[in-house]
Amino acid sequence: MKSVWRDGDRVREVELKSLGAARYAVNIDGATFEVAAELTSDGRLRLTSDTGTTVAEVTAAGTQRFVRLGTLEFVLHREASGRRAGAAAQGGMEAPMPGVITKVMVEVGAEVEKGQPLLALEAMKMEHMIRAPRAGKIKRIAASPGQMVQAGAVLVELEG
Amino acid sequence: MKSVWRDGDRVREVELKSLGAARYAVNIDGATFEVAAELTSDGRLRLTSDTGTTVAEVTAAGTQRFVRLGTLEFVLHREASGRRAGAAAQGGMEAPMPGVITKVMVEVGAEVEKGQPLLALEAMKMEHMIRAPRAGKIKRIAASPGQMVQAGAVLVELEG
Amino acid sequence: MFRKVLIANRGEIARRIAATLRELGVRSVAVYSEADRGSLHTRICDEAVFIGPAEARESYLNIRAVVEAAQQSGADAVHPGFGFLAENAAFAEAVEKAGLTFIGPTPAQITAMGDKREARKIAERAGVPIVPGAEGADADALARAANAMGYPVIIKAALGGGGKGMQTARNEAELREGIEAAQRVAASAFGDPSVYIEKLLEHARHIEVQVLGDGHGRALHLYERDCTLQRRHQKVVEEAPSASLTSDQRTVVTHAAVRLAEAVRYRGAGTIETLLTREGQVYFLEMNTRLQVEHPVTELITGIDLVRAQLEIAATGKLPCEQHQLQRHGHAIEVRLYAEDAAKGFLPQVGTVSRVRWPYGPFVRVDHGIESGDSVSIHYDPMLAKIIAHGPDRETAIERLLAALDDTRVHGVVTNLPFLKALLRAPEVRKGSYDTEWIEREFLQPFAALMQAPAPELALAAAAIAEALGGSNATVAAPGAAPAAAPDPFAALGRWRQGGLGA
Amino acid sequence: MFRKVLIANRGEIARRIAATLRELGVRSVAVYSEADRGSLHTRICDEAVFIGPAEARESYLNIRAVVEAAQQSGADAVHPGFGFLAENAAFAEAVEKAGLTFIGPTPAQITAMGDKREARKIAERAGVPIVPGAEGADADALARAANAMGYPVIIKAALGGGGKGMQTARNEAELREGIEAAQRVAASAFGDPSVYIEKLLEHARHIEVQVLGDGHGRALHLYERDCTLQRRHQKVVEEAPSASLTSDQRTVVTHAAVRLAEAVRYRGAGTIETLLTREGQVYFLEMNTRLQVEHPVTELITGIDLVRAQLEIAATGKLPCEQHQLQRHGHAIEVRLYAEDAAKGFLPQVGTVSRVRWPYGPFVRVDHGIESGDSVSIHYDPMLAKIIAHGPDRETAIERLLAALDDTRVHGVVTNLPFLKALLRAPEVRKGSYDTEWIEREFLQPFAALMQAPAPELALAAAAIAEALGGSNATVAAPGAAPAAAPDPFAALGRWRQGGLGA
Repeated sequence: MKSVWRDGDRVREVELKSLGAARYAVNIDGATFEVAAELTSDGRLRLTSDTGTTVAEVTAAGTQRFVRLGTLEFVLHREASGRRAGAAAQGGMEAPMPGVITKVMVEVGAEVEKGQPLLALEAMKMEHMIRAPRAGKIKRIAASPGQMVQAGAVLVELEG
Repeated sequence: MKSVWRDGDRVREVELKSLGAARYAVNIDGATFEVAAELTSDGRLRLTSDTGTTVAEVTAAGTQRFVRLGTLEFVLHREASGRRAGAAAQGGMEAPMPGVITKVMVEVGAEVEKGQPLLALEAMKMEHMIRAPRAGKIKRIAASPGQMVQAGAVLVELEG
Repeated sequence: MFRKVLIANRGEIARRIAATLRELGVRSVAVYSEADRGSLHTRICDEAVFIGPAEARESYLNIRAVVEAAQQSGADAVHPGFGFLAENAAFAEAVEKAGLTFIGPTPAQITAMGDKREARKIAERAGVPIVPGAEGADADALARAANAMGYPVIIKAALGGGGKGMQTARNEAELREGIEAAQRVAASAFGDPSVYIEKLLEHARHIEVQVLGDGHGRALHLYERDCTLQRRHQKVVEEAPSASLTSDQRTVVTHAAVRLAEAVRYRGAGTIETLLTREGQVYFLEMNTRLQVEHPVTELITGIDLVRAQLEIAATGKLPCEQHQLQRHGHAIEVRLYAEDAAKGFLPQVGTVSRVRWPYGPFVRVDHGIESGDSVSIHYDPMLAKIIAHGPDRETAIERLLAALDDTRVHGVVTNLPFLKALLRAPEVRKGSYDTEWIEREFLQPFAALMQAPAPELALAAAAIAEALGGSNATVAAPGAAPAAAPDPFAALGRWRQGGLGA
Repeated sequence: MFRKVLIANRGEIARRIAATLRELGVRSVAVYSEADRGSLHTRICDEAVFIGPAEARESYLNIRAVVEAAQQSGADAVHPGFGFLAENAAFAEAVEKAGLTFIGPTPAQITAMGDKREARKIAERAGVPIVPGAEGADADALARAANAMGYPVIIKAALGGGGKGMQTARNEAELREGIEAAQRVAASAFGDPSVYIEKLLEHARHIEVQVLGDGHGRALHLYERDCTLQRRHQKVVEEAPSASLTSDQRTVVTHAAVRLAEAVRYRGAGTIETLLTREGQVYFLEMNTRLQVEHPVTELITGIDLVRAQLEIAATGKLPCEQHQLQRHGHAIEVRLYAEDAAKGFLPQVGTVSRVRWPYGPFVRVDHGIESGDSVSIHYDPMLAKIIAHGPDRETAIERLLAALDDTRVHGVVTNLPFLKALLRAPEVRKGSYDTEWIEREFLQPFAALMQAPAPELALAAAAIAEALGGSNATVAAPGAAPAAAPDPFAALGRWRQGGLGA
């Protein structure tokens, strides 16, 4: 079984092959290792590899997976299979969280530089500046002051 | 809807009549009062009667009902409809909890006095003495030393 | 310091010890029986090792299984907690033979103090007065001794502790019945039927002194605890300091405790239990060679982590501080929350604790061993939690503890929560005017009567309506918006809600 | 004392206040918006009143709705907590006009101190040195003033507080952009766009003094707190006492604070915030006329319940004790756990906190406002909890806090837990060698780099296997039984696990 995970800015592929008896061959980014996995009575995951045994705890929340290993916490994102890694590079043009647009600083057609402030978004009593991820020309602005936007909503499109 | 509840040594009957709009006429042991009941979004029960509003919390565990009213806690037992109140009066001849019989102090046919020790039961590292609830003659002994018994198991029967 | 410590215990005390190990960066290893698979203490330790069937004798009391678990896990030390093998010299010896450190006193010290008859002799030699008593297996001889010293007397297991098997006898018939019962419990619980008797000092208070010894002849005390509120010789409320000790008496009893600990070159944490009579005389009762259930009240008033002190003494032989550096601050009080029906002779309860809410408060500490969904089994002690409050004075600490108990919810298993609340509301407890027999003598009967009062009609209505609505599983409770100036629906329950019992 | 108090707040501080009310036997009334239906603070109060839509302006900031709720519930006093209406003089006035007691200072005191420009003048008159600064609506004039005093400067909302809207400017372009942004936030958050600028004192520490005034001209201080560890002018770690104050400096700053509080006949709890420069000079920053988020560290070292003190001053005008009766014990340190992505510019996070485990330890306090299943909404401050540890010294308190953070699990929403852990493990923090700009100047970049390291393969394997087993919902975590002498699976993560950042 293949799955694609976003780990910060990285996209990582995991291939899981059942070897029977609750053992798996795990291939991550090309390297393979074996893990024995036991689901404990209280729902934890006991993983034994050649480096020892660890009990993990995994909680799903939407596409996020909160993974606790010992006292360490990691957050991974499950990508829909086939999703291209490049999509995330647009980041910064989407609303990072739900909020209200308080200011629009550019107009369609304007040439902007990398890092230039485009929009201000207020949420949780803090102002967040949306900046251009790269130089380019504003193709579309999908937000106006006072407008409430959802997380992930595309606010500005850039061309060039 | 009629229900029978054991409240300590008492057996109490509750008759609930829906008056619509989440209002009920409640008859308890012959006296009637009205209650408006609202199930809150987090599953609590908000009860309004002519004495005010209280939010109750009810947890079922077998036939037990743990009822919290404000900071007060009550435990009621739901009786199967039709169960006779008299049955509980035998109390004391049944194992009060699971455990091991450590001593049998009487024989079948013996005349015993009220309060006389009949059996010793050990559970949770404590010894519990089973005593005669009234004077009478031992009709049957259903336990022997070393035997493991379940809660509610009849240990001794008394006649006369 | 150690690298990895196995905790040879379960429940709240295993969790308590694990918290300090985490703080010191020491890996913790839990052990668990079949009945404790997945239970809280296994979930919070770094590792967990299965040691056998549910029966304690086959698991938590199984020396071989526990020592093997320690070796298998690579632990370099073992903390026994309290109960189970904590005062078992053979266990301490087996741990040391396996090349591991036993976090506690030497096997010889455990043996000496574990035989309460021997301990009395040691105390006497150290100049600590002991209660008149007699020992031996011959019931006739004990009866003669009891007649000579005068009833009432207490029968105690020679190798016992924690009140288990203790019986009070007010006449010869009770004495003979009590000796037999105590011998049975002693044989079953401690593996030795020996008992001894002591004159029951009536109207006395239970005062105990926490000591720490370095094993080389130096010891210090961490003041006293007052555990006078007992039922059937089992402590239910513990506090520090004692409200009934004069400053001079405090000096006498703490110095005697240090003298005793130094005389035996005591190693680790221990408690010297004494009785304070109405006349102000202090008598030695016994010494417990382990951490005590009620250790949190001492921790709160001194700021000393007793588990950390135990670990440091075991690892380095060093006491946490000098006697003169120790200060105490305010007053701390603890209750033991048990799964038991207090109104029915404290009958232990088993089942699943389906819904729990532990209390919160800025000066409240909760040492618990269960969470919602955990079960209480027949196999072990039914203590669910200790709830402890700290305050500048006794009155404030009690108020805080009561507020915490009002904020506590345990549904699914009957607990002694109503008993504890009524106890802390009793005027005698507020005034501090009670003795070790007071609960049984004066409190239990009115409490039982109170518990027999019918439940308010609203409780029955709530149960019936919850059923009608298709779920008896309403969640957390909190009274809702009351109309302005509405009469308090609990006013009719005045004795319960306001002054409580005896008000 | 009051009979019933309405808590005009939500989350952990509402729960905190309710705990003290319960202790005093005072009924508590919660208020809640549409978004907070059934949330924790409504569950633990005695009553709960609905006050409006999710938007704070329509509910928690809606003076009329809150005052009506107080009247409707029959409350005789209102506690504002912090944030929302806590420093709103119009609210305090409306509460008093409704015939209820406002638990806090007088409306005039709130107004005077709420205008930070006015507060600077009061401090100056009381003989407390103030930081050089300038005020006015004219950006050009401010720019000239900034040029005169020299960059960097800070732009602050005149009626602000809690770091909201604060902007640092290192040159005129940043100043002009910052003034605009600050004015927008100020207008939105405080209803007034006025801002002022202050010279940024570099390499300074944030020291604040907790005071209590009786409203009749008497005040006492409860020592200082050190809140130097800030990011974007928002405190993340707070402790008491300050490790960087000399005894003489402590005397100077606490006496100045008392002088200021007495000069204005201050009523209730307040905090005088100051900056301590590298040269040892103390400058007044502002006075907060309310309970502070970080009040628990003061409570732990003094044993004084600050909420209780507020209630008693409001009810009786009496301070809890005399200055000479106050003692402090040990060291306390707090972290603020936020739903925010620290590695992505502290971006606030929203969602459902599906699984929470709050830490346990004998000297650990957790003030939290959520439980498993509760949600974090866009509408309010994303602080989930404060985790506080107390110990005999700073080193022990930090160790305890770190152990508590390792014992904390919040799944479902990204939190700043990794940030807090890395911060407390940084050698600079352990040594106490940092200033208010240190996090941004030296810590953030290596932290972000650390967070960009790939997750260990085992984490990916766990996620994939959990999915393959049909449930990504494994419950509480704890490492299981490791084979004896097996290599630590986390060894490869050394920087994370051991010394942490910078080790």
